[in-house]
Amino acid sequence: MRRAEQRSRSGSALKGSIRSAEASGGEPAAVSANGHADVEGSIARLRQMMLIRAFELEIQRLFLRGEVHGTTHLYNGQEAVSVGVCAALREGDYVAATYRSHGAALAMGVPTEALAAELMGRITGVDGGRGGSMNVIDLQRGLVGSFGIVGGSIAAATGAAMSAKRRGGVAVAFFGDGATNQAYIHECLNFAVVRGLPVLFVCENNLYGEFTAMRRVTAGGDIAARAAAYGLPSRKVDGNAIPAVLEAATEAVAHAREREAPAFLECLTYRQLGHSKSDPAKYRPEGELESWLARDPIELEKARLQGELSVSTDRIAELQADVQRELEEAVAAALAAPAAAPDNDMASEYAA
Amino acid sequence: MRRAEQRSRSGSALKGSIRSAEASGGEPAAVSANGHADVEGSIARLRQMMLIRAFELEIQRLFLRGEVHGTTHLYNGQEAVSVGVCAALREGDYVAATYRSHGAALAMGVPTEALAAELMGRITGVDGGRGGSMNVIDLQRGLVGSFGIVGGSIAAATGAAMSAKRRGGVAVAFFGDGATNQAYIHECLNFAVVRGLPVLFVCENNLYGEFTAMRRVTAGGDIAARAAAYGLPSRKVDGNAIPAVLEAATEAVAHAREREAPAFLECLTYRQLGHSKSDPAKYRPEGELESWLARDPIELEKARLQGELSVSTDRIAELQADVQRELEEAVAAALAAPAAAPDNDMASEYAA
Amino acid sequence: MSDAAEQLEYRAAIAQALAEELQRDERVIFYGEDVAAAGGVFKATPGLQERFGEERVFDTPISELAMCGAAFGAAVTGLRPVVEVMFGDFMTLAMDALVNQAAKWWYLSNERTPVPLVIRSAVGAGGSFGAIHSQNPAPWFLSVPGLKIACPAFPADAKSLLKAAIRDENPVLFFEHKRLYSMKGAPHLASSEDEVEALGSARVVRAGRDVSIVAIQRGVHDALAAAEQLAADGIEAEVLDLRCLRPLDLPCVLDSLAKTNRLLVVDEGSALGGWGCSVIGAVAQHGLEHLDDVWLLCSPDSPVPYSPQLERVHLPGGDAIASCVRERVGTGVPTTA
Amino acid sequence: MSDAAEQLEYRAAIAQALAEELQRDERVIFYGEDVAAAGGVFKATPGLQERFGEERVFDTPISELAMCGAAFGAAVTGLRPVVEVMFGDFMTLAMDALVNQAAKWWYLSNERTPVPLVIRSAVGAGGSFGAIHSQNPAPWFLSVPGLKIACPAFPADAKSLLKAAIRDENPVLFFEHKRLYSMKGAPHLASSEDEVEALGSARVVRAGRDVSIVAIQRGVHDALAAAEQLAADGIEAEVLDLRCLRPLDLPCVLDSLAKTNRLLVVDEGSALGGWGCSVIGAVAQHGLEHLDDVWLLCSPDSPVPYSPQLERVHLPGGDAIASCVRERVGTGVPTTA
Ligand SMILES: Cc1ncc(C[n+]2csc(CCOP(=O)(O)OP(=O)(O)O)c2C)c(N)n1
Ligand SMILES: Cc1ncc(C[n+]2csc(CCOP(=O)(O)OP(=O)(O)O)c2C)c(N)n1
Ligand SMILES: [Mg+2]
Ligand SMILES: [Mg+2]
Repeated sequence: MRRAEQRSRSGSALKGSIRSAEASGGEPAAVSANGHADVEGSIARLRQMMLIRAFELEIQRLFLRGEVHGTTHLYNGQEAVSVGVCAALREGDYVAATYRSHGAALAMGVPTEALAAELMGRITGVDGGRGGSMNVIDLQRGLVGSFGIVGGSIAAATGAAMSAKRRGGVAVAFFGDGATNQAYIHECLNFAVVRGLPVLFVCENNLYGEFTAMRRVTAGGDIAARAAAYGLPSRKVDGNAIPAVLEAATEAVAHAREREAPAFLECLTYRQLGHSKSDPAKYRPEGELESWLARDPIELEKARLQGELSVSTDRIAELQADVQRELEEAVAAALAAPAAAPDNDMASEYAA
Repeated sequence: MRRAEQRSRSGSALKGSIRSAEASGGEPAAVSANGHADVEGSIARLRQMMLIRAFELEIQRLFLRGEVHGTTHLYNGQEAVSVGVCAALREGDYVAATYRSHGAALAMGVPTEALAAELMGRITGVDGGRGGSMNVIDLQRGLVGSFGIVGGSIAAATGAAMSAKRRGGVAVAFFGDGATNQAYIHECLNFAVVRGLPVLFVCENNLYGEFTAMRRVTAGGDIAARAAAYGLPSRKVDGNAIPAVLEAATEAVAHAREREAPAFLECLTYRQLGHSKSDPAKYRPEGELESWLARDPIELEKARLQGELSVSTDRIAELQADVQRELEEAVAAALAAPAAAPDNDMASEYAA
Repeated sequence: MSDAAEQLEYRAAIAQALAEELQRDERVIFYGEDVAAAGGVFKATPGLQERFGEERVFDTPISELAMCGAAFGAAVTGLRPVVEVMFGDFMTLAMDALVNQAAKWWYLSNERTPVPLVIRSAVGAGGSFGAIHSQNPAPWFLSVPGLKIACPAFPADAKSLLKAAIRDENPVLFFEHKRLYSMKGAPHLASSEDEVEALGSARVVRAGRDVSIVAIQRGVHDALAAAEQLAADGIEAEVLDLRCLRPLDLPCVLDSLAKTNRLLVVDEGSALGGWGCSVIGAVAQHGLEHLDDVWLLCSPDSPVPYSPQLERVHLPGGDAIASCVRERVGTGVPTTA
Repeated sequence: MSDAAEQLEYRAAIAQALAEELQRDERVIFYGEDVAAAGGVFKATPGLQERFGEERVFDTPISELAMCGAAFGAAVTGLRPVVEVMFGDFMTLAMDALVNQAAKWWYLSNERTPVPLVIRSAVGAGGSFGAIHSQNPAPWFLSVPGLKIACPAFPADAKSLLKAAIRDENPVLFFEHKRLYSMKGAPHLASSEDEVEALGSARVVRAGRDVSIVAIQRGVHDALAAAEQLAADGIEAEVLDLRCLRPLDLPCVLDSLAKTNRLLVVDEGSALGGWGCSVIGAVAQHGLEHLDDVWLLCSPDSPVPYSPQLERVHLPGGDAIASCVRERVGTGVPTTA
């Protein structure tokens, strides 16, 4: 059978989707109902960020070993955005992501093994090896897809919001700063406002579109302000601080869900690596990378947990080890799986 | 030969393009250099508006008589916009218009006869009868074209501005309120700002896109404000008051020409007839049409000339008679011309 | 054929199909520019908003890309959107959502995620609408795996194929020819009122032995008119209405050819790269042994002219069909099988 | 062929053609996403901005529609824009400007206004780039009168055809196959260094008498490899490189067929509606008498898969060409003329 085996979603309480309805069974919140800091939630989100980071580093190695093909667009440095936003979602909500989507996919609960296997072209890949890094799709987990076309995620989420609206759900579009100069964002912002659609537009402003600095190609220079002109709530947040992202996303998602109306979030962040696997990113001004590494979202959150929330160093080390174990098992399983093969790929052109 | 005969641009000083470099040989201005009101210029512009109005009414009749085919989108009520804007242009500047373009075509100097003949499918049509009402093209007179695709005029003018920039020229895009929700406007506003292109974006906000009220489909509701978010000068003017349009356009054109940068103008106006020849426009709220007819741009300008500028009633009546004569001659000549015929239409697919 | 009282107008067939499917399935929604309050510029969709409410039937901004992209997003998440793109020429603006998303998701999701959406659009020339309101967009999409393309010629087919398209689990482009909206015909061709034609089957609309004329949309009626003329000359033309271009019912064409050995394809568009050229290419690959003669009647290599005189000559019509058949087949000469 | 030192790399051919035309004609400008400062994601355009300045060679926002629409506006007003659309798959977003404007203006202006623009784009599969970065957009545009489509297979043609495209007065889509950028070959095929090939002429790249293999881009090299294999079996294949799809050099194909009577078309895309299917359709119309056998080797009806294993089987390659020819022609059997 060519269909990817349906994977169990059980296992470690911390594994899988970061959505709060699953992680804690309750409402999404940076601060729990009784006003106390949500320590376990924060730890789950930190773990998720650590997993994404470890995953990306592993994919880089696997690419060099010839196990991952074509190209990849890694997410290092932006983890707080998808983890923070997805943590504000519930079961039944949707996410549409870009080609830089491993973070969003993992945050939505795509199993690590199934994602790794997809990138390695294995039959156990979440899409049977047909999609690859730029085309990860998993509707069962609310991932409408990863979109190879800049801006494609935006319309997909807008449409998913038409469905979600009937069930009290919301849809999130992730996209980059570069996508804000292209057709989809404009038509969809307008469409979503006019139609009253519960969609959250999340711009991950990582300062670059490929090799081009955002400020060189973005008229007006203020993405959130451009969005605000369509008459929807629009905020800019520190995309490297997961509490800030979670707070803003929670507010925006609540707005979308309750008012049946869109909201816009610009998350200021940084792409720590080159655009894709072939880009050494030499065009960055000196010191820029370093100053952003000093604000690495994972390190920031670790420090906050250890400081503000008094989480022990041991607990964090344990998390890291746990993540590493999960990843190693997942990659080993993916590597052991058979390659997607035409025998297993009796494609039928149409759905029946 | 299939090419349209090159028409003479001489004749009555008042005939042809309303561009000031031709009409008066001087700089475009509502107020002349010495600070006195530009009476003759105002009269020329009033005449141009009257000609456009008379032309549209005649086209309506010709349509009913079966001499004009397909469909037409008439300009009645919006004359002050294209006449006011084109009066701010010079020889060598460009205009790209919509399918509602008879006004812009006449204002740019397309001969009345050639335009009428085009709409009647005559061989003497400005495009030999190949284009028709929605596709009037006359680059020789700076008319990049009429665009049947909503928004198409916007990119065309943006590109024309790349050419014009080399020669100190500017390009104007005319488009409707409905076009501001579509892809072209967004990408081109951004592109023009980023590239420093001398293009003037003129939105003719006539309150409707086809049968749909602008406010029902325009998020935020404020077109000029949406444009301003791209960081370019953006103004709203009374599109039925030609002095206001001319003043704003003159300022915007000067900005575009001197700073090599775009500007945006939203002209508030009203489409006095239905969207196209088949639309009785029953969807308009009661009294709306009447209130706008009371602010008819031609009547307003007549009143101003007769009042403020002390132009005599006789002079105005003369103008009207002159316009009528020009139109009748043009239509008679067009009617007398042979229909475009395949014998004369040995189309070659490619330019050599 | 039934009498005039029972005749169904093409535009009414569209409205009925939409109404019945909206009624039948809550998941169906319908939107487009001026389709709801005004009932469509071709008056094919009046009354639907009143009946089904403005959450399910609504007017949109002029945003073809968002409309079709959102339809994709809605389709993969459980709705069954039907979108009107007013003129087929405007499909250029929505192409990305249809080609790079809608057509791809079934395969890329490893056949887990169907994409049940329909894009309706008015296509074709003949009304002096000029070059940018007269094209048939089918060739732009014909090569795209995962899409279906329907192009009904008769009111009954317009209804049953639109119903089938809405029930289909795949993205369907549904092209309505402008010169057919006012045409009337029998309300059903299928055996029972309720029947919905499967997408992808052609139909022999006139039997004949001397030449097979393959057409779609308005061309079918032109071919039928020509066949009448030709019959008077003793030439019996078989007329095939493809009804769908993708999937293409090649067996139906080959069956006819096995009998006639001569193929004329009538395509309103131009020669190279058109659907007609492709049908001939498919026939040559799979039925070369049946082919004694094959030709294409189509438009010259130019955009569609505005002037009615030019447009009339530009388009292939019934007379042109009849005369080229006479020329190629000869008058009243029996076929050599 | 010249020795390695004189070999021209395909991507260098692109850069040279652009540099020479930018140098030759002030009206030529070149822009796209990351083409200027970075020299292009396929490294085909390095150094041009330094040499010609940022008014003539520049990076743009990610705005394919504005880029191509503005190219149209610039072309009709005196410039000669060359635009890079990074991947052919993204042409969907720019289609309106190209089909509804650029392709129409020459005709609509009554043949007064030429539209000299070039859209360069990297196309084709074979690098595990997945379904949305591997398509060949030619079929989407093939039916559009007024457009030209070039698709060079060799470095020398890449250079001379790009120069020709830039000098052409019409909108030209110039498709560069991703698997050719690193290919090296003779620096010119034309008779003099300065010569610029006219768009629309095919070339026989290998003479043979038993079967004509028609291909473009990467497929030409696969066909040549297959022809070597076949020669060992006593089958002499003639290999034709179309070089342009529109205008199509049908006479060249028919000449070859008059000799071989057998036609194989190799098309990386899928069957129905592809350029290969259209070429066969054109041949059937105009050269049926030459056709003893005709078939198409192409991809299955699905998007391009990501997995290298799946993609390898998906695409027609040299071995598949050789084996289908052996099967259809027989081994070492002399042709029946
Ligand atoms: C329509 C389209 N144009 C161009 C590309 C090529 N491309 C891929 S990613 C990219 C940059 C996108 O930048 P941004 O939106 O900021 O996202 P980021 O990569 O920074 O996450 C470009 C130009 C594409 N995939 N789609
Ligand atoms: C891309 C596109 N979509 C739809 C249409 C059909 N259409 C023609 S005019 C029009 C309304 C345009 O409204 P607006 O921009 O306000 O201009 P107005 O007609 O009021 O001058 C529409 C929807 C079109 N021509 N092009
Ligand atoms: Mg970015
Ligand atoms: Mg309007």
